[in-house]
Amino acid sequence: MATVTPEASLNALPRADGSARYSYAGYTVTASVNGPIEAQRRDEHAYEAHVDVIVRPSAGVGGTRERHLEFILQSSLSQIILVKNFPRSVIQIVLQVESTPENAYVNTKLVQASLNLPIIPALFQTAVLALLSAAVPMKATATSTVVAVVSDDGSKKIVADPSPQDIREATSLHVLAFTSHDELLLSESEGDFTVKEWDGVYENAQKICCQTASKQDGIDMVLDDDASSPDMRHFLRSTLETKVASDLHWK
Amino acid sequence: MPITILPPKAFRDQPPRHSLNHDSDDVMSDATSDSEDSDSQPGGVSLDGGATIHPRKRHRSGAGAAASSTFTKRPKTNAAINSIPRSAIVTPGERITTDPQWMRGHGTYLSSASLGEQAITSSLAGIVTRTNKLLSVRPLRARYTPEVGDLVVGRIVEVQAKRWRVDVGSTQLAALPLSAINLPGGILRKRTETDELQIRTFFAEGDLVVAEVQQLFQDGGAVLHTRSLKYGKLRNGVFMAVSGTGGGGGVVRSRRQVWTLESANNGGPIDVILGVNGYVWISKHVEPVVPEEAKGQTGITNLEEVVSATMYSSQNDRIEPETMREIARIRGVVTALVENGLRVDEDMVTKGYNEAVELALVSADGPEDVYLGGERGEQLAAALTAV
Amino acid sequence: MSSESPLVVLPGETIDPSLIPTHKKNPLRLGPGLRHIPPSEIVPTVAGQLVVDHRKTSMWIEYNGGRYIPSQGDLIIGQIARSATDFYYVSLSPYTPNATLPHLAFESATKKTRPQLASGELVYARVSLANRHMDPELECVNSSTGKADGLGPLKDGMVFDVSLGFARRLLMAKSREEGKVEVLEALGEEGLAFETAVGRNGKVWVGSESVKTAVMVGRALRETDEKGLGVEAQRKLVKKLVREMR
Amino acid sequence: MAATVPAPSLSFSRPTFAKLSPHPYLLTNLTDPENPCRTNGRAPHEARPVHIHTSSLAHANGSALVRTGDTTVVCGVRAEILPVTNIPQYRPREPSYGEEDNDDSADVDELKDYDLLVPNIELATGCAPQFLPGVPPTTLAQTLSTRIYSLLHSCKVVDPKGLRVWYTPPKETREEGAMEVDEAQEEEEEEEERKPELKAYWVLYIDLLFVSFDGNPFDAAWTAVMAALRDTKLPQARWDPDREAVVCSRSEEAKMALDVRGLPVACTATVFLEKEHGEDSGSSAERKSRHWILLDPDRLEESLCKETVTVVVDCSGEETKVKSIEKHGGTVIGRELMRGFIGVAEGRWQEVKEASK
Amino acid sequence: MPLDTSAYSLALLRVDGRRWNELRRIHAQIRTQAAADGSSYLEMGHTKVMCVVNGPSEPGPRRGATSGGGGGGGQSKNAEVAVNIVIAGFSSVDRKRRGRGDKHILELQSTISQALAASLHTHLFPHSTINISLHVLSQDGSLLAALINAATLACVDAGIPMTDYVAACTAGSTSTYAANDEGADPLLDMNHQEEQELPGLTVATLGDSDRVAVLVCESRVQVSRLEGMLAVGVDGCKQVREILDRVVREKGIKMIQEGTVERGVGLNDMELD
Amino acid sequence: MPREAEPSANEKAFLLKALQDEQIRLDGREFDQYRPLELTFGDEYGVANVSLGKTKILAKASAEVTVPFADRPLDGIFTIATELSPMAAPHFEVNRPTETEVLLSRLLEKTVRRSGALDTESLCLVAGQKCWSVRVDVHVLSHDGNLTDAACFAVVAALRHFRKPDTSMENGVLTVYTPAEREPVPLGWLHSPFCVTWSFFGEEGETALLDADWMEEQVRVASVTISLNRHGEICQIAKLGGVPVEAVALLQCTSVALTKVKEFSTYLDDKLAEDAKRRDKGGFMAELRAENDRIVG
Repeated sequence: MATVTPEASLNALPRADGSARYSYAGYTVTASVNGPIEAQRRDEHAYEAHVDVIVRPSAGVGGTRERHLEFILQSSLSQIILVKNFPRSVIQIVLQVESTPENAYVNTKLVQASLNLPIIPALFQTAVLALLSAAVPMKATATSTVVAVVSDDGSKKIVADPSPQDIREATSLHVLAFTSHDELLLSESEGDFTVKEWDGVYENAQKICCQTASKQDGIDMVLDDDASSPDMRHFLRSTLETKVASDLHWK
Repeated sequence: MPITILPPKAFRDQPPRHSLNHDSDDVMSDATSDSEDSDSQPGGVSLDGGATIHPRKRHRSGAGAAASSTFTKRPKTNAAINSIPRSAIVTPGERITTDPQWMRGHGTYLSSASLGEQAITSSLAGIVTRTNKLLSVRPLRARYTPEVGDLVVGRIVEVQAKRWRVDVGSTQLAALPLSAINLPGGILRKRTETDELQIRTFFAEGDLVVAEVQQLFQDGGAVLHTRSLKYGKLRNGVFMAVSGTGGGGGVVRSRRQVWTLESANNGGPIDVILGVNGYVWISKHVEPVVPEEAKGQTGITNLEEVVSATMYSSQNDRIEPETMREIARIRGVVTALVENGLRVDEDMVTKGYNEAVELALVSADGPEDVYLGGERGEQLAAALTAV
Repeated sequence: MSSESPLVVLPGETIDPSLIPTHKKNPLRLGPGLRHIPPSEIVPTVAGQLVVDHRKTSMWIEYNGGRYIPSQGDLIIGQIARSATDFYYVSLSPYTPNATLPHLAFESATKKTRPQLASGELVYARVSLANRHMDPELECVNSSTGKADGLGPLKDGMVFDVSLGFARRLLMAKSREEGKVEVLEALGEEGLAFETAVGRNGKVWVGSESVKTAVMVGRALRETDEKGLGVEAQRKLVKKLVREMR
Repeated sequence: MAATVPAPSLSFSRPTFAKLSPHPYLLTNLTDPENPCRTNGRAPHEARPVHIHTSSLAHANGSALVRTGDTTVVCGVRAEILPVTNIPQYRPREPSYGEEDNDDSADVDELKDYDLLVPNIELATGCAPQFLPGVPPTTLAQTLSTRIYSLLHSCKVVDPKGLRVWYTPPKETREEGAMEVDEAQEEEEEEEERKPELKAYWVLYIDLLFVSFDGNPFDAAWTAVMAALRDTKLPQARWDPDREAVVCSRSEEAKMALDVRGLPVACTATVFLEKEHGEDSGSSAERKSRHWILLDPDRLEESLCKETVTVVVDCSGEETKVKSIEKHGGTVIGRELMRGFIGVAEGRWQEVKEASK
Repeated sequence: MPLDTSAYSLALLRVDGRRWNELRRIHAQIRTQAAADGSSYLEMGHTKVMCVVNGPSEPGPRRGATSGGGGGGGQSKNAEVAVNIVIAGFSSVDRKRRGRGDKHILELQSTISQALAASLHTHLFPHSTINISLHVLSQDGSLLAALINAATLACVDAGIPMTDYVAACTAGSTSTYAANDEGADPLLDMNHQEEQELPGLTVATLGDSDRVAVLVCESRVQVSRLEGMLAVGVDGCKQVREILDRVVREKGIKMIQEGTVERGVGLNDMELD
Repeated sequence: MPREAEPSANEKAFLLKALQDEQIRLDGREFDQYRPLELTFGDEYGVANVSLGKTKILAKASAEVTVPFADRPLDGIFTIATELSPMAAPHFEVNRPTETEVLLSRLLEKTVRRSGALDTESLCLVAGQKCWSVRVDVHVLSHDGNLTDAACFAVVAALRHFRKPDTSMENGVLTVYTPAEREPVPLGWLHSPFCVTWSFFGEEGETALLDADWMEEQVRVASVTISLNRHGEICQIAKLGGVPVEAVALLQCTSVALTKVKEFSTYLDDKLAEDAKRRDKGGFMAELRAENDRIVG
């Protein structure tokens, strides 16, 4: 029962500095953010904060693929966090996967070694939300999405937020993330595709991640025509607006 | 599979030693013991509370004369052996008294007895001692607890900015401040920044020192000083640890903790340092080298001037094999004393050493034989306690 | 929510220059949540509501949550971690580097008369120095007047954790009007005798003769904070608490 | 007392300068008016030449040694028999998976679910100071093995058919409809009633060992894997019903080469930014700041760059096929640069192709 | 399956011939290791353990850095009680290797540490550590109890002040949890076989009070039977305490005889003056 | 590692004073009162989200076919994994177990596994060759005290809610069916044990509280965890040292615990029934939605 529109709740974990629970397209992830806190000597950096990302699978022990995800997220998130503001400290992000979309047609093994692109947007989005709820100073926000190129009878078509079954049949799979300045922050693709296809993918992803109504009045914004997938940036904004509103109810 | 562990050596057949002042006690204890439990016989009860607060005094009298007196009344004490009342020992949780006139001292705590009255209760297995109205329990055995004025042997374990941390076998590391040592160039010399920078040149980790306890912190930590020629870095010898004055044999506080012993088989003079904390240092005796010109005016200050040159060297002088052998022999004696639960002090060590020399003579390979373990040790101990 | 639609900003969003207050003499003052990128860019670093004060030519982001980041002049409640030769190590929030509080930074303190604080005791202090490259420094005395102005060790009492935003509201000059917090007044009106000290680091110390009172105050503060109660709700809450505690 | 250190200036000997402040050092080199180049003397888009030696290991079914600059990797492929009875989650393949379009994805499952390809990377060989021997694998090692593993699968480099060991029992009928289809693909002249059974698989253990390490491990590792796989030969294996086991023939000529699809080549670059530490610049300012894209970075360069991009391309076909893109750690490389970089990767492909002849 | 212990109901005798409320033979010594500050050796039936105590002592600089895990060491106001247990491979019938991280052993260690810390006067020894290391030579049930008793003895021997002995033993019940008969008798001090077949618990009390320091039950049993078992267990602890106390006294008296310690004031001499 | 935060001297003193002199807890609870316990099930089978006040736990059950242990060929494999991540508190490090973690996992082990709540023999597929390996992962999302009771509840809930793929054996060939082919089946469950933890305060541990929060846990002098099932069977008792407590008090604790356990038991049954109804109703709808996802994506 995958959720059709993304849902998020902030500060779900009362004892963390910041936290978020995000569920979309069958993925549910909870993230906690603590920091800036004292860094251990081994990851202490004289000029900037160390961003420590931990990804924990819902079942089974984390393996090499989790390390790889952590690596990707860490390098991307430390780009949008103002790490230089907190030398010798660490900003600790723990991402707990709660549920992943089930594929009713296969019994998959618990521990998988291959890298897991489709989960990245969920992890990434949750992390960003958690960082915002922890009020960690940031350069910019960012949004991410996953699209698949599926060939149905000859012609290729691009599917956003593909289901497990789509992914099995896709010829290529792409994860992209953009900063709120429309810069390409992260791009991971696997499969078999041409430069032209990637261009298509890029445009599609950018539409999902970047285009939004004018920032001044974020409430009433125009959703783009094909409602295949929501406008992530708008989603991010409205989520935060509700948070700020409830935080500052007294204003 | 039945496994057996040998209990520590005990002298069922050996009579206990008694010190003179015990005689007087016996009289009293007769009087008292009847009132307590009938089966109690004169067992050398020491009611002399004073004894416990002035341990040195007692040992002085004890250690010195014990030898002569001990053996005179074997028959009597033989009878007394199995008859020491259980009450001689208190154990943890045992009520000592609920009588409010007493004050609780070391090794005791207050527990609420019936209807809110407080009982002084033992927190140790040991013997009750009292000083006026102060009741305390001296443990059968414990780690060394420092007292001001104790002479201790210690090992440097940590070097800090202005002080050393020294292991003296206590529950905490002792502190030796840089300000509390003799600096090369005489006692009058002021401490300088450079001294702090080159603190390791005086004592480094692992160095052994003999020092005196100068003062105590509230939490029981000790502060040492070596501001005297007797004290300072130790060289030319061998270190050994036996249990200290915490209780249960080993080194006891006595008249002299440090003396020079003229060894047999031309081993030459040998220094013995019995740290009150149970750390022992046995080394070749080295005369302070006093150059010719100093010979004339023997002022203690400029004597120090000269000596201080070698004060912090970690170099051993040449030690002749004979001396080494005798040092080893003395070490053997001390070990034997401890293994056989005898007290370690100047008197016992000296007598023990002489015995050891005798033993060596009768043995196959003569003075070369320094082995004093097992049988030999027991022999030695026997000889010391018997005629 | 409030009548005039508040302007919510996210990190990195561009602020309409027309909003940036200008003044001939006094320069623009940037509050928390904003950073200035030369030459003339002003960018939010946190998600919150942009507040512009044209009179004071200052602007800042109003937000709640996160971990306390020391900044100069803040009043904080710290916990003595341990004592060094001439200063105390004080913890402001768990897992962060300790701040330092000189032994002599108390009212009329000398080597002899300085307060002896054991680890675990609490102090009400002001952040005298804070920058990213050094551990923060504290003082319990106004360096100019030499007076304590209420700073110093906090004896007995209880500390309650609240959100940073709530602590800020409590610390407002007119916490009642601007901050819309009335619990304390309400509790006072119920005839409860207690004193409080509020730390910017999200800690409120409540001292009172009666344990009950202190607990009540604590619960009132926490609930007001966690449930985000309005003025009326706060008064109701107080009534309720008083009823069930008596 | 320590002498006061003079402010870093070019009065230092080059190596000292490089050690003291690597970033400015590299920067001055790149901005050198007469010949801008990297500290290693290469031009920004110049990669180190590749050298490949294959079948150098006697006991491996296939092996390769790859050297690019001072980064050297040895890869050994070892094939072992895995009887299906030893696969807990083994399941006879369903008819539905016989259809052509599904077949591929089904194969992928076979390789993945039964772990028929097992890459393993050893970095702690003292090949570089940062990898201490005798400690748990570093993040880099784990990341690398994940990337190799998934690239192996996503490129469908190995054809699972080549790994199956069949057995056709003497006349007797079993209800194994599933097999008919595959069997048709396997051997042509088969009578209908003899239904082959899948008895075992070949498992390929692909071990990578870094002999020396000077940056850009992935490209080297992947090149080594491909070379080793193409070098791999599997002995003739058949199921012996009496012994209930698989037996392999020793004869050399009976060995048949593993069929490897295509030649994907990895190409990595890092982005070097003008500013090092100091204040974070705002978004706009950042876009203005200068940067260089350094192809095939060495260790020094990797330590100074955050943003990296890896593209895997295969130009065997008439049209260039991109197999994988990995880009993270920065915002410099956008759409255009990516397009351009894929072009660079095609160039790299040619070089590697030459080398692997 | 038929239980060997089921024979109990006939003769009211247990597999090893004891009655329901009988302890096995307890043999103990203290001062078994000259080198250590305190040491002990203890047998409860065929369960044999030895214990060595070192400290209280202040950890050196390097070790000081690592400690502090067990809520002690370093700068703490109380001494840390660090317990280490080694179970010999030959100690039980099936030789199973137990690794460092064996959770069961870690649990035992923490239990013993916590139990003793409650009795030992650790506040007297700021920022120091008491190291208790236990070796299991032979197992025949009541392991935890034996370990606690041995540790207590060793601490007494080391002369570490404590409120009172922490004495432990086990208690069981004569029929399995399934058989829900109320008539089940409680059993004192279970051996290995009984532990395998019958529900039981380990209990440790402080001195001869009814105050329970440790209560560990790892088998299914009707709640109604807890009271009986606990009562028997607590009573057993008091017996054990007496035995431990005797061991200490005898040792002490022996030392007086040997003259290593001189006598002090007898308790009852107190009233004299 | 970063230091664990300790409550200040004032807080400790105050908390004790409140408990002992005034018999009040800071959050106004009764001494034997739990914080509100909430259980929600996820969309998939075997996911239980439990929150006890500010303590939040996620338990996920999973199963896969594997080879049984050599020494127990007729049993399946059942493991409970409790790894505390920095999410619980920054001082917890991944794969470096703290004492808290060890004791927690031991308690769950004894309560759920050793008490035979799950019928492991029913997990055997092919004797000595193939069996189910059932695994529960306990994730502490937020640590505000009394992890044990919450975690135990979550584990039991997750396991009872879990469904493992259906299997069949025909002429020696084992087939594991996908959810699409056959509806998964529940585990062989024998009884439901729950943990109840008492915390003791004061010189002689005379004051006893149920469900202590983190602050209270840091001040307590001893604690006992009692595991029972609704049939009044003790599965485990653990008072692992700490200040000694009167034996009689422990008996009282146990009897109170039993009533609490019965409450847990009924609460869980209701929740399971509720969820079953929901699924049954949503069953068809779910299918539909799943379809949509695949088309629309």
